[in-house]
Amino acid sequence: MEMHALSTGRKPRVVTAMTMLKQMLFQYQGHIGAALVLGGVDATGPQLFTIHPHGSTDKLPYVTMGSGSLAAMAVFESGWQPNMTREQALELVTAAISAGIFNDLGSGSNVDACVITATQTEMLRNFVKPNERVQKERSYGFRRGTTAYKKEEIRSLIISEDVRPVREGEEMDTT
Amino acid sequence: MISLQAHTLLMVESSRQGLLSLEIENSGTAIGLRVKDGIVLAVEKLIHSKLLIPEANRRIQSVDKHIGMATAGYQADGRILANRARDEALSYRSSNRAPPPLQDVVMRLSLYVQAYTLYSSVRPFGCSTIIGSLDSSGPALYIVEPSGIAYGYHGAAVGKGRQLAKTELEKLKLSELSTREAVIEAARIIYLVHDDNKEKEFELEMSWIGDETDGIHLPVPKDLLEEAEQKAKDALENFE
Amino acid sequence: MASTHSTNTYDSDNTVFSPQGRLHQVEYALEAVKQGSAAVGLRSKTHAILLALKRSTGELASYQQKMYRIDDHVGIAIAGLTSDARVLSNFMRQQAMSSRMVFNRPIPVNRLVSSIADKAQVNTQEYGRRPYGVGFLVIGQDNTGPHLYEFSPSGNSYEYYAMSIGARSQSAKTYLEKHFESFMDSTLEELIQHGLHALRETLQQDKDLTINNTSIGIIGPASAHEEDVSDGSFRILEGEPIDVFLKTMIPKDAPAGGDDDVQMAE
Amino acid sequence: MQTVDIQQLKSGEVNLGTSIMAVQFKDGVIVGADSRTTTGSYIANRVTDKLTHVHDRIYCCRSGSAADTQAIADIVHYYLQMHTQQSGAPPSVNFAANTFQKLCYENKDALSAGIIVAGWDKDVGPSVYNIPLGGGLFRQPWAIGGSGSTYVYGYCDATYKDGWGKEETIEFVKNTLALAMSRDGSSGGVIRMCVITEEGVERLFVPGDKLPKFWEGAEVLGASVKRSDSTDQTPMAVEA
Amino acid sequence: MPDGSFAHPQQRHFNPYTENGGTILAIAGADFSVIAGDTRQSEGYSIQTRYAPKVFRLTDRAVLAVNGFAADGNMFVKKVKQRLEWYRHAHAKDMPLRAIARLIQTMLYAQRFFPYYVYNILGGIEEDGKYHTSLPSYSTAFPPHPLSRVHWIKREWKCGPKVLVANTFRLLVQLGSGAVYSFDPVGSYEREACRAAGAAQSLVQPFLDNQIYFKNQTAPAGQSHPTHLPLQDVLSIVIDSFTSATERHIEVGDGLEMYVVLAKGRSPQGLESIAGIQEVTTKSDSDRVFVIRRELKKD
Amino acid sequence: MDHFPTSWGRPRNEAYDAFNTYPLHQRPNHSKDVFADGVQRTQQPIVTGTSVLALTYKDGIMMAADNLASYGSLARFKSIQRLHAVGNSTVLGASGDMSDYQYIQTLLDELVIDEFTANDKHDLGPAEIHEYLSRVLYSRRSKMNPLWNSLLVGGKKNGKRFLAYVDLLGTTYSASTIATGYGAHIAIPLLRKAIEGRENTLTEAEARSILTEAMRVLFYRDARSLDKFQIATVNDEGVSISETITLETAWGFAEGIRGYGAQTQ
Repeated sequence: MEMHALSTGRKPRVVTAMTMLKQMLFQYQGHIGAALVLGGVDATGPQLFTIHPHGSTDKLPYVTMGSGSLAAMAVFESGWQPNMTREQALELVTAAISAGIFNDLGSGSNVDACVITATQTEMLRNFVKPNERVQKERSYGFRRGTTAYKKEEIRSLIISEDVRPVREGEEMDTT
Repeated sequence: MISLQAHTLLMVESSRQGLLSLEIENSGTAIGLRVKDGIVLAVEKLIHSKLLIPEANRRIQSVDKHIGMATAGYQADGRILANRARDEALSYRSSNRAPPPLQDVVMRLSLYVQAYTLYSSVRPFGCSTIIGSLDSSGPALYIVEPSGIAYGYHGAAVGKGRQLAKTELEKLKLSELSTREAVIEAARIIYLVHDDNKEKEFELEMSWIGDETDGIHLPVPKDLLEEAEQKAKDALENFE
Repeated sequence: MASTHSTNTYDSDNTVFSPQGRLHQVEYALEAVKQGSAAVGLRSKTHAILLALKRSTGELASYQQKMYRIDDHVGIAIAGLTSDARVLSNFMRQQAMSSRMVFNRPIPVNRLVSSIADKAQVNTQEYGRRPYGVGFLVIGQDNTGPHLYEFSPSGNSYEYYAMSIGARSQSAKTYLEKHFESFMDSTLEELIQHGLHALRETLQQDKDLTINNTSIGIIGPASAHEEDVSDGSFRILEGEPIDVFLKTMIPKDAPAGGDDDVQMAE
Repeated sequence: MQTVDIQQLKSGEVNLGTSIMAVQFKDGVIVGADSRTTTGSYIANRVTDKLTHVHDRIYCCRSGSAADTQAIADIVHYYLQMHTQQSGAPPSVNFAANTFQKLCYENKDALSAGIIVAGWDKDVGPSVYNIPLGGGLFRQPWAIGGSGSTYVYGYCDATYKDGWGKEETIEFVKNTLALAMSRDGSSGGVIRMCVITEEGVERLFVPGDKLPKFWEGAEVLGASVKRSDSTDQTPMAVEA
Repeated sequence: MPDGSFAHPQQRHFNPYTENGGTILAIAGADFSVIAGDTRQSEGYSIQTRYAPKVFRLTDRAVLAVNGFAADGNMFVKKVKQRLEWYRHAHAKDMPLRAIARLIQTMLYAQRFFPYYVYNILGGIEEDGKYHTSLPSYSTAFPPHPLSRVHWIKREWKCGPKVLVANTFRLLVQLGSGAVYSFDPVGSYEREACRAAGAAQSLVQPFLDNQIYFKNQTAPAGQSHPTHLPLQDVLSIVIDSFTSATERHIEVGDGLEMYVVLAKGRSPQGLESIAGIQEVTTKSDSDRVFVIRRELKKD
Repeated sequence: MDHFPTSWGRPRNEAYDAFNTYPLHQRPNHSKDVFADGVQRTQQPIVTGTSVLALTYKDGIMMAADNLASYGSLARFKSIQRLHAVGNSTVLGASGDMSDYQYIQTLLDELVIDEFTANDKHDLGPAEIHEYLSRVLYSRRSKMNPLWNSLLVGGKKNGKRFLAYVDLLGTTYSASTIATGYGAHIAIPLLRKAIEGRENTLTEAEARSILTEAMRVLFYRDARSLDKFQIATVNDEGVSISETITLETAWGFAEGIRGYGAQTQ
């Protein structure tokens, strides 16, 4: 993409990325098991695509992918409206991912989100953390000497050598 | 050794006699009324001990949703016959996917009963059965005798007081009565028949199948039963 | 009763009615029940109980088993042939377990009783079989409350407020008939007391109810003297634990304290 | 017949189960399609646009593997652009169709694609080409394709008439697709249509809740709700 | 049903088994056992229910955990329970633990050629314990039953030439020992101190080997590892096993059920402070069974 | 790990269906089982019904199923009922093979008549019906001749709500909201979010609208579903099964969509 941008001298479009991806995936006939959601904002406005492993694409106002895609799509189908605000959209996306986290075994842990506007991209890593690890009942530190050993051999790894300055006077900086 | 024929006759005959004597001990009269739009069954249930729980030990049983039966005679035999009738009804249902017409059930049941008159290895059933139903072709009422004989009736009576009950039934215009009216008449007849014997205590047990029950065999509701009993008692006083 | 019919052609075959319409084999079976030691059953709104008199064949012999647990909600007391009782009680246990296996529900007590009654009926109708020589009192509880049934080898079964079977059971029955109207509202302790009084009626003159010869079977909530009762399931009390109940009995020679006696004194 | 056999699709591949069609009329052609894309029986996209622009007056309708048909359409789109640049004139529909056919035929083992090409050109006016699964090329006045088409051949044969105008043809396409979508589980969603004439391309849209309605089964459901056999009756009461 | 497949009706193979996820484990202590399982039931990538018990009380001294194909598991438990009921009918007492273990092996092996696809772990109290002479301190939360059978013995101390007869009496109680039996689907079984089975067996068993058997842990010079851990430690290890398995295995989670079986006469001290603990013992004079429930993560 | 008895002694295949990005509805087929020919019969569902949804609410339980029976991908029968009242406190909902479902219906109808003729107030409630069906389905799977259904049994008896699942393998479970088939993937996330923790406060009207919303989403996303469905309710008043309801659907946003990539016209 970077190369493309440099050679055309323009900001790349989302469709361009999408086309490159689908052509590559089609070439590999599904053997690259990548299922992607691609989104971005370019000169033509906000864009959302899905790219399936065999190279087919969809252009839609709301998309889901992965093993939790059915759960997430269910949330979209009952909650999506046209022209949502940033807050509404973020809330809906969080709800959709959460549906996958709690109902699909292939999904879990935290919600990452990414908000892309014409001017900036905001990565919201661990945006929601509904599954914090609990405190363990015991601590499992081991006493020194727990691991058995057959023989003990201590070697010095410090190699000492004599360094003789070539020139007199100035000391070599060895720090 | 008696001949087969003689033996069979003997057994059916003895069964009848058995019936008579057992009735004296155990069970009272049972009647059935086939009227315009339904069936009413009524039983004079003699109470052989006051420790018995009222209404618990029933003599009227359901064979299918729309079929009911009452027996007079040996209680245990009556239960076996009811089980057999249920099996027959259910087998008809599973092969025809439709509620069984009474005639079919009665035919199969009477063959079963008759088979018990054929062999020296078994004894005949010690009970007579009144069986009634209501379906799309209208009401039907039969008596199945221990001999295996089964006839259809408009009014049926078995048991100890059957002669008097029959006389009373014949006085009614059964085909013009509604099921509700028939309940009143049935109660009156049972009270009358019992009064004639005046021995043990008895309990009136009644069931009906009609439009009011949606074609399903159900016990006569408590309020109607009480009304019928009251009217029966009143009628008895006037009669005397 | 057997003596009135002595030996005749209708005796040995249960497939033939006598000219009087009787089945002599069945009546002899009923006689076998009457030979067994007595059992009494009573029922209130909350409880159903059984009491039975255990016999011992001698000093060195243990007392016979008179009661069997069928399931958590059903128990029986027997009078008659113990071996027949074992066959029938095992059949009942099978029925009860199959109900739990197929429907995960305790078998309705009336259906359980009907199932053995139907089994018994077959033995009264077919050649080559003999009727069972045992009678049961069955107590149980289900979603229609506590119940008491009598099962007899004739294939009959009835539900009662109170009933007795076995030797000299008529005396117990007389007691029960006199008092049964008060049973429905009795406490468990009162019910047991009535049961013991009734059972006592079946004893020979010189005998008494003891912790050794008496079994009590209970269904319903625990009394103050019981432990380890969950959901009022069936339990059999024998030995030491029944002492407390035996002590509640009113001595026979003393006035029984009933209203009837007071009225009779007038 | 071009039923798509999913057996030939790779595991997890996205499939255009599809009902597609194209009909030529006096002034142009109308292409139409449903909007359902499935993986197994999951609808991966319910508002797909299966009408793919390959040139100003030439569209194709795609059925089969989404990936394969998209790749083919993209290639043909590229060829036609190149062709226009090189020859300075828009390509004929025949040329476009032949390009499609070549790709489909020469890669038939690797592809599962059933494509209808339709458009308008200066030389022949409106024309419709059908390229079913093996990669043959057939010119037809009307063509249907995709899994849904099998249900509507009879309807098309019985209904289509030569010489229709635009409005009649639109109704025909709309009705045919609605019928196919109502019977084929792999088709559904909305109807998209393009009217391609010399003047230009007009997009038409029928939302999923405004599809033409046909017979949809009895409003009163099966025999299982018959009153006379209802079970909602309380059984006989036992007052213990 | 794939599209168009009716042209060549394809024969679909019926697989009578599935796997419903989850994990179970049991650990035996000196005079107690802990038997635990999570409560998630899943199929493929779906959670069918967040609460389906996998651990069942059989008697007042035996608890069975089953894991694998849920339908087989439930059926198997039901059948074991019915066999135990027959035993009760015949013998008027509960079946001993070792007999239940043998019963389970027989029942499993009977299905050798169409196995119950379940891994069983049986935990409880074995009737082989030592007599214990210290006075157990009963807590007020779980007082001993007044009828519980205790033996009063007169103790004598030899003290030089004199024999002192103590005028104090001490409680003598036979303590059962904690036991765990593990089974494979066709009935191979053995008695162990601890065992994990199910989806996260490969995660939990090495942990138990390390923490219970002290595998790969060298004891400090001159010391040895304890043969049995105290109940509190065992409960902690069980909880940590499940919270960890929940984090690293997708089929484990939602809820945790831990059954604790205490030998008759062993003090339940320490248990009463556990939140939500529930006693499920049916008789007084017997070993005692408790259930502790905990939430696990639900993702 | 693969503990399947039919896989014992065979190489393990960790990477089954490695590229499938959608939930797997089936466990791997061990079609190379050496016993396959001798031991196992094969079968497949022919005329099928899709998901059934159910939930518990304040006064009882509610169940929904659409009116479609499919023949492969053909929408073959569009006005069949997949909800069935059993006695007066239980409702049965079926997905999977419709002929097996009809067989189950006749089994249950016979059972209900048996119970009726017993006349003793011991009629079967939802828990008993479910237990019975579990036995039937499990024993049929054990004979390698399954009844190819996923069934939901719900009801209310003696003030107690009941809702449980049983399928062709005899697998059972119970939860406050359950769905079969695609519903388990698509509807369950919505239902759990709406129901869990609110089982005792949810009103009938709320329950109805939750189910309707879930049915709508299913119609959007399940290629074997129909926009016509029924709702069964079991509460203290007994069982009632609604008339057919037709879903309202939204498609407006689709009008502006062009192509699948760069296309704009």
